[in-house]
Amino acid sequence: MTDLLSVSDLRKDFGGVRAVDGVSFTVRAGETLGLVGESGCGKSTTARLVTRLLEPTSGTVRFDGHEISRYSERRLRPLRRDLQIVFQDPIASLNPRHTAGTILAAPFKIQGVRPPGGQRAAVADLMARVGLNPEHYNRYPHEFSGGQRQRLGIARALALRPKLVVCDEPVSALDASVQAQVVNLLADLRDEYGLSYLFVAHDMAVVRHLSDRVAVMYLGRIVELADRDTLYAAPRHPYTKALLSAVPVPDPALRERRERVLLRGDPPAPGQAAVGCRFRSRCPRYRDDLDDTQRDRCATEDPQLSDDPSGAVACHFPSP
Amino acid sequence: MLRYLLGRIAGALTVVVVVSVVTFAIFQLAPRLTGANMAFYYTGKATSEAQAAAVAQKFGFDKPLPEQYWTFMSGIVAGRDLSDGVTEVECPAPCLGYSFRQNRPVLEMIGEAFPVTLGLTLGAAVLWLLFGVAAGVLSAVRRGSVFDRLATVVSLIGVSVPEFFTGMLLIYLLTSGPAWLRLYPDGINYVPLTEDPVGWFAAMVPPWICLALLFAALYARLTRATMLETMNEDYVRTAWAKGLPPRTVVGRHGLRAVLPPIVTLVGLDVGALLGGVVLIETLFSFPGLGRLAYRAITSQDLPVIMGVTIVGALLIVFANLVVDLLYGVLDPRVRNAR
Amino acid sequence: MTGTQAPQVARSPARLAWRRLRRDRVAVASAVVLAVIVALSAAAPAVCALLGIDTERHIELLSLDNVGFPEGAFGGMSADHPLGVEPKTGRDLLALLLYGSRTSLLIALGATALSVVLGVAFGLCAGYFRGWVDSVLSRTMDVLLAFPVLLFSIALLVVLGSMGNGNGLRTLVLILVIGFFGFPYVGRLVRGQVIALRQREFVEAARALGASDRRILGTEILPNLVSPILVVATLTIPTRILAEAALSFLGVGIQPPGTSWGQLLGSASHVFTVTPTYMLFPGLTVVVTVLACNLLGDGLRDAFDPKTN
Amino acid sequence: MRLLISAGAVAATLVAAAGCSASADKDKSGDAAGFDAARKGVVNASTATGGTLRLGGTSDCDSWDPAATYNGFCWNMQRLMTRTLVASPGYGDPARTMKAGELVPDLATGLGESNADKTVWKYKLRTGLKFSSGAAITSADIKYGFQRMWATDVISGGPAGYFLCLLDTCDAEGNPAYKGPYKDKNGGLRRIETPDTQTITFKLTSSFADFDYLMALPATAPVPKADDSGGTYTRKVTASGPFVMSEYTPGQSVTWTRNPQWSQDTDEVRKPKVDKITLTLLSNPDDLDARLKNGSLDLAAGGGVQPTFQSEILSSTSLKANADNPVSGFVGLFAIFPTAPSLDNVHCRRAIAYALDKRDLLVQSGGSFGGDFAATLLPPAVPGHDSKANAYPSGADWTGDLDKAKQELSECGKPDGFDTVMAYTNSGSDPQIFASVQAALKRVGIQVTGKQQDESVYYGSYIGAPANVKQQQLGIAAIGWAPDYPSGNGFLSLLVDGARIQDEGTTNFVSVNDDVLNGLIKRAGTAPLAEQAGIFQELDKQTMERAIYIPYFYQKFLLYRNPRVTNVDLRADLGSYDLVNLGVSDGK
Repeated sequence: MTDLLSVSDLRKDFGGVRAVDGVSFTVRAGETLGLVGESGCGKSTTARLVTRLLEPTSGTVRFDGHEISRYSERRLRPLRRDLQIVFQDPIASLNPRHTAGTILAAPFKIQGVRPPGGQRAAVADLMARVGLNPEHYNRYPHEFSGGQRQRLGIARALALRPKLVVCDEPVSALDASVQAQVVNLLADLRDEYGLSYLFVAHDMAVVRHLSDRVAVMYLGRIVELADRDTLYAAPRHPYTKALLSAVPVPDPALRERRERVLLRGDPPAPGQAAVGCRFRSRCPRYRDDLDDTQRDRCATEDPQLSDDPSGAVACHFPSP
Repeated sequence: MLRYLLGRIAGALTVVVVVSVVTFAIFQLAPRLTGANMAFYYTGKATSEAQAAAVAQKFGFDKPLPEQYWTFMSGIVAGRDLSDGVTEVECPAPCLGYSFRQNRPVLEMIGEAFPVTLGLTLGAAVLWLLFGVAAGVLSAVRRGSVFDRLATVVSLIGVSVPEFFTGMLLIYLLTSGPAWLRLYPDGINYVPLTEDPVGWFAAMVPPWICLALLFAALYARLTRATMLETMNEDYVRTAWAKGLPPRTVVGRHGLRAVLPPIVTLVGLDVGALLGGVVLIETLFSFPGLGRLAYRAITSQDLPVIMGVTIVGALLIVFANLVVDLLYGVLDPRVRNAR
Repeated sequence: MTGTQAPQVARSPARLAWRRLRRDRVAVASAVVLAVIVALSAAAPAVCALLGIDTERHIELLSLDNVGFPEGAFGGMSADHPLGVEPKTGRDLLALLLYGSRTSLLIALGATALSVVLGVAFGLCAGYFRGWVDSVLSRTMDVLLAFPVLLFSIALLVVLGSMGNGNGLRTLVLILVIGFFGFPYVGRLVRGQVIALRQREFVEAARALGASDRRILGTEILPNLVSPILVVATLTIPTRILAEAALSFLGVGIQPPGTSWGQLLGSASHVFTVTPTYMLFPGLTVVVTVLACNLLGDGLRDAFDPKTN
Repeated sequence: MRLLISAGAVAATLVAAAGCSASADKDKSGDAAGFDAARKGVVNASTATGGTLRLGGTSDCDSWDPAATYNGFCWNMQRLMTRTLVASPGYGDPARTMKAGELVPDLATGLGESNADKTVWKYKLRTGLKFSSGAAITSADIKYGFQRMWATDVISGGPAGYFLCLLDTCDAEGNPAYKGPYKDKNGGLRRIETPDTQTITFKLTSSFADFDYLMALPATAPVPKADDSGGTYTRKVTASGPFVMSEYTPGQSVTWTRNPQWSQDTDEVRKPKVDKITLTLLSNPDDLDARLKNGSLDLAAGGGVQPTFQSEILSSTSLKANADNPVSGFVGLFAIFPTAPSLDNVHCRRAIAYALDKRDLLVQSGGSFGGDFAATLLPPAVPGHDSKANAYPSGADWTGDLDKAKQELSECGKPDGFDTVMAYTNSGSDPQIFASVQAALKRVGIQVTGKQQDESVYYGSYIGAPANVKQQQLGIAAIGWAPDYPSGNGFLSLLVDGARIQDEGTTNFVSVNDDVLNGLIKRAGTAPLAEQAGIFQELDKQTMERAIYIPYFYQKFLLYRNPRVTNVDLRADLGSYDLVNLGVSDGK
């Protein structure tokens, strides 16, 4: 498998606060990479950096053979056909003054694409594809339900048959009942069109459903990156463990057995120069399991993501 | 904080300089465009050719405009000697020019007119703040009540009536109207505060009412809207839910949110009014800055026009600056953001 | 969110606003009043002909002994001249009001259009591009807001007005001066709206599709500005009406024999203690028009943005 | 041409009527002498002395230097402190009758003695005359006062134009050789001789029968060389009259107190009563009216009341009894330029004369109390005025004779009318006058467009420059014209004298150079005063026949006097009260 997207040492500062701090990962063709973390960890920023909606402070983004992190908007334009994004908020991401038809026709207009059979047919086809009634062509976003709106957002992203779709928390604003439908739609579409996803979410369960591999972010860094099954079965970073322990488990028996990992303490204040492991203030292992020498290492040395093909982790003392 | 302060002051000075340059340029270029006699504009006399030449020489009309501007501005600091071609006069620093029509330094005229405008503006501001904010708060608290509806209607009418129309109606009713309303049978005549405080107050009341009606209406609308917005905020709902007495909720949360926009607006409005309450002063013939400027403009007394326009801009900018600084002191976010 | 059965006809936001507006009785009444005023002034010649009045001088109705004030009570009110006649010229006040409305409304609308065009252009650019473009444009607007505008307008009008004759030029100058000094208010508002809009995700979505700045401004942002612009324009018209009235009142705007509401009020300011009706009717016309505009503007705002009240 | 007193009755500046109440009918105490009483005789004659006369004005004098003022109200004020060789009479005598253009000796013992061709004029001074400085007034002081007028670089604005070439040889461009006492090193103006301290002789460059009138202009007042401060003399004038300026705050107030050096024995013109006179300057004419009404001021120093107060006075018998309505001397007239298209034909000019609506024009100028209908150029106060003449009758109600106008139009070959341009200033009621002309001429198909011009350049370089008049194709110009002294020479000749056509600043606005008119002017130059009236009457008639100037009204002032003021009399030449003789009844 080739690397469709390759991100290396990506950084983004917002007025002295480093939102993304040296993130590296790859998305292979046909693969879905999940990116999880608490809100504010920099995962949405990463999604926008990758799609060049934000300018990276440093680092490279290589997409489909192009190093796009310094591309001008003009050079980027043809590549955008292959690189699309689905936003979190289906209300905010749809122009309230445009009808569904206008919204879905925009990709063709902007990219100057003449779909066979005409725009209107293409739009109707798209609507049908994502499970919308093509007769609702003239409706405005506010006349659709939340789930329908997100389907519109997805349809727009898929209009030009991109290679990679960045999904920025596509279901977190939806009702739980609708979430599953949209996730299933995304899965179906991936299979049908052979898409790759960079799937950003804070919900471990949703990520698990879709992803081939999963990257866990904490405070602008990836702290663990592994195959889905590996990660969910045996999380190595204490933070990953904590996240997983918060996932509701439907089986009460299982819930009984599982240990609850509670995060205590506060993350370091933003902008504060970080020395050592930035997770240690909340790390249960640091608090409970380590001796003073070990703690000393955590306090002085910044753990780097290990280069392990089966699962990389940025922790001095990961779980086995 | 110091950087913020210096930045704001520098910005304000820039504005004043820009305003003075534009004013100067317009009044220098205008007589040339209309082909009018420059010496006449400066001295207001039907000058002979020799006299006009003497004036032109004294004022340096032949010199490039930037140099003339510099002479004018440095005169503010150093004072200058001027002449209408007949009489040499000394215009001591700070010299804003000399009106040969009135035979007085412009600054002296402004100094005399300013207290009138100050009295008008401040008195009216007290009235409109008192009534405007009170009506707005009451309206918001008793939203939908008879009072609210009445206040809304009255304030809408208030912002829709030009102050000079209110003024004419008032003057008519108070001086020539029905006998029981004819409180000023001898007319509404301005008296300096130092001469006759009671007479001063009596004369000030009608123009105060005119100005206050307009602005109170504006402020009531603003206060009501801001209050309602704030009352819908979560923290205020929480405060209600906690069962705090209404007075505390309104006072602590509502008024606190209303104050910043009101402070801003008062600063801007008072600044603008100090720069010249032209309509009201002209209508009531109160010898304030606005009427001074208006009369200077219609009689084309150039030095006075320039002086008052620049002082007017200075007052507006100064008021803006005070508001900005108040904000800087009250709200640390502001100074960090800049 | 779900559940409601969507009707077949598409309900665009504008259509929804229109529907809300139609239910607002005050706004509808104001719109009707404004429509009547606009129609009357547009059809002033026809209306005058119908009523049998004109703007000719009727010196015979004036007292030669009393400074040219109209003979008879209430400014010379009679069946022939329902609102009386103008002192010194004997022109029919109603006819003057009708013709004056044309000038006043023309100036108000022209100045508003100029303010809106300039304000939208400045606001769009400042809000969208930010950076030095924003600094330059915003500073320009700040400086304009710090101008003693009324004084400055008076001075400009005295200067420009003396360059030529006739109210045609004066009307144009009034539109330019009033419109120009009014644009920073619109500009600031638009800038704020644009700053808010450009952070919305649908703008990012358009950028992600590779849309140009021009397309984003024109197709994505501008349609969302239509309602605030419409509201601000409606609420700007009255201030422009008042500005024209103020300047003409001071005698630097429209001058006789031309007529406008402000000019009539200005003429009346010499004589209103003798003929109060000459001041009253133009004044009331201004108040009614401005009030109707304000009420309609409020109604429009509520209709477009039902959250605020 | 004398400048119109600023903010007078015809001036329609924006006024606020704050100070006025239309219905305040409360009776003022004091005996009201009745409306227009001062035109018929002296009002409140009294010999009581003492007290302060409180005058009000709306603007400061252009100058208090007698040589530098050209303003009617300032000329009237000069009478308080300066004297001239001769003067227009102040009667102070209830039995007097007014005669137009009468002069009496003042500093001199009699009117001027002249030779046959009116080129040499001789005056003898009274004895015992003194300046406020205590120095005696001699013929040298009078000569020095004259000489100052030639220093036009230092002293300007006065009526020097009458004297510069009359008493000195001028070059082709009209510049005199003498440069005034400040620059001259050769012993002064040779044409004025002072053989002894009491005698002064003027040797003119040309005949001038009206010379006595010139000697009554305040500009000829004596100035002691020792006290002359050049351009700043306006701040401290050495008095020869009964009052001396004791305090002066420019633009705000002036106070005069009695001049102890002045003696009643040497003065037959002035009979001062009060100890002190104050002049308070208020920038708003309505403020002035309000103070007149409430009695805190006694009189306005110049000009009539504003329209609002005027209306109030006329509707209240008690106020009206304290008002007078004299003729101001100003004539409102139109110049009709024969240089304009169509107007080169006299019939087209006459069509305008017939079509004007003089009733409307009078309404614009303040109504029947603001003026009288005018049918001749010479106003009533000037000898030669013919009250019966009316070359272009405007019908019984003065609204114009449209039939006659149309008839003249057909004779002109323009039966449907023509287009023309009218010039007017931006001050006073000029814009209303324009509107009136436009509306009136439209009735016969004459379409008038307006050209407004700033007053500062209007008379000098706009309508006063024939080339400009031609270039702008001006057809009509509004003019306000007043005689400097009550003779056709100081008024009508200026308008039509072919010798006065200049490139700029001409007063012969229509550039008429007609042998008949020039001949009449020449005859008047040497004719005795008694014959002049007839000559000017003929000049008036001839000018009217040519329809180059059309008068429409003689301005009148509505003046209000405080009932406490005594010895109220009017000066026929200025249309103002003779301030110097006024007293106050309560002695305050």
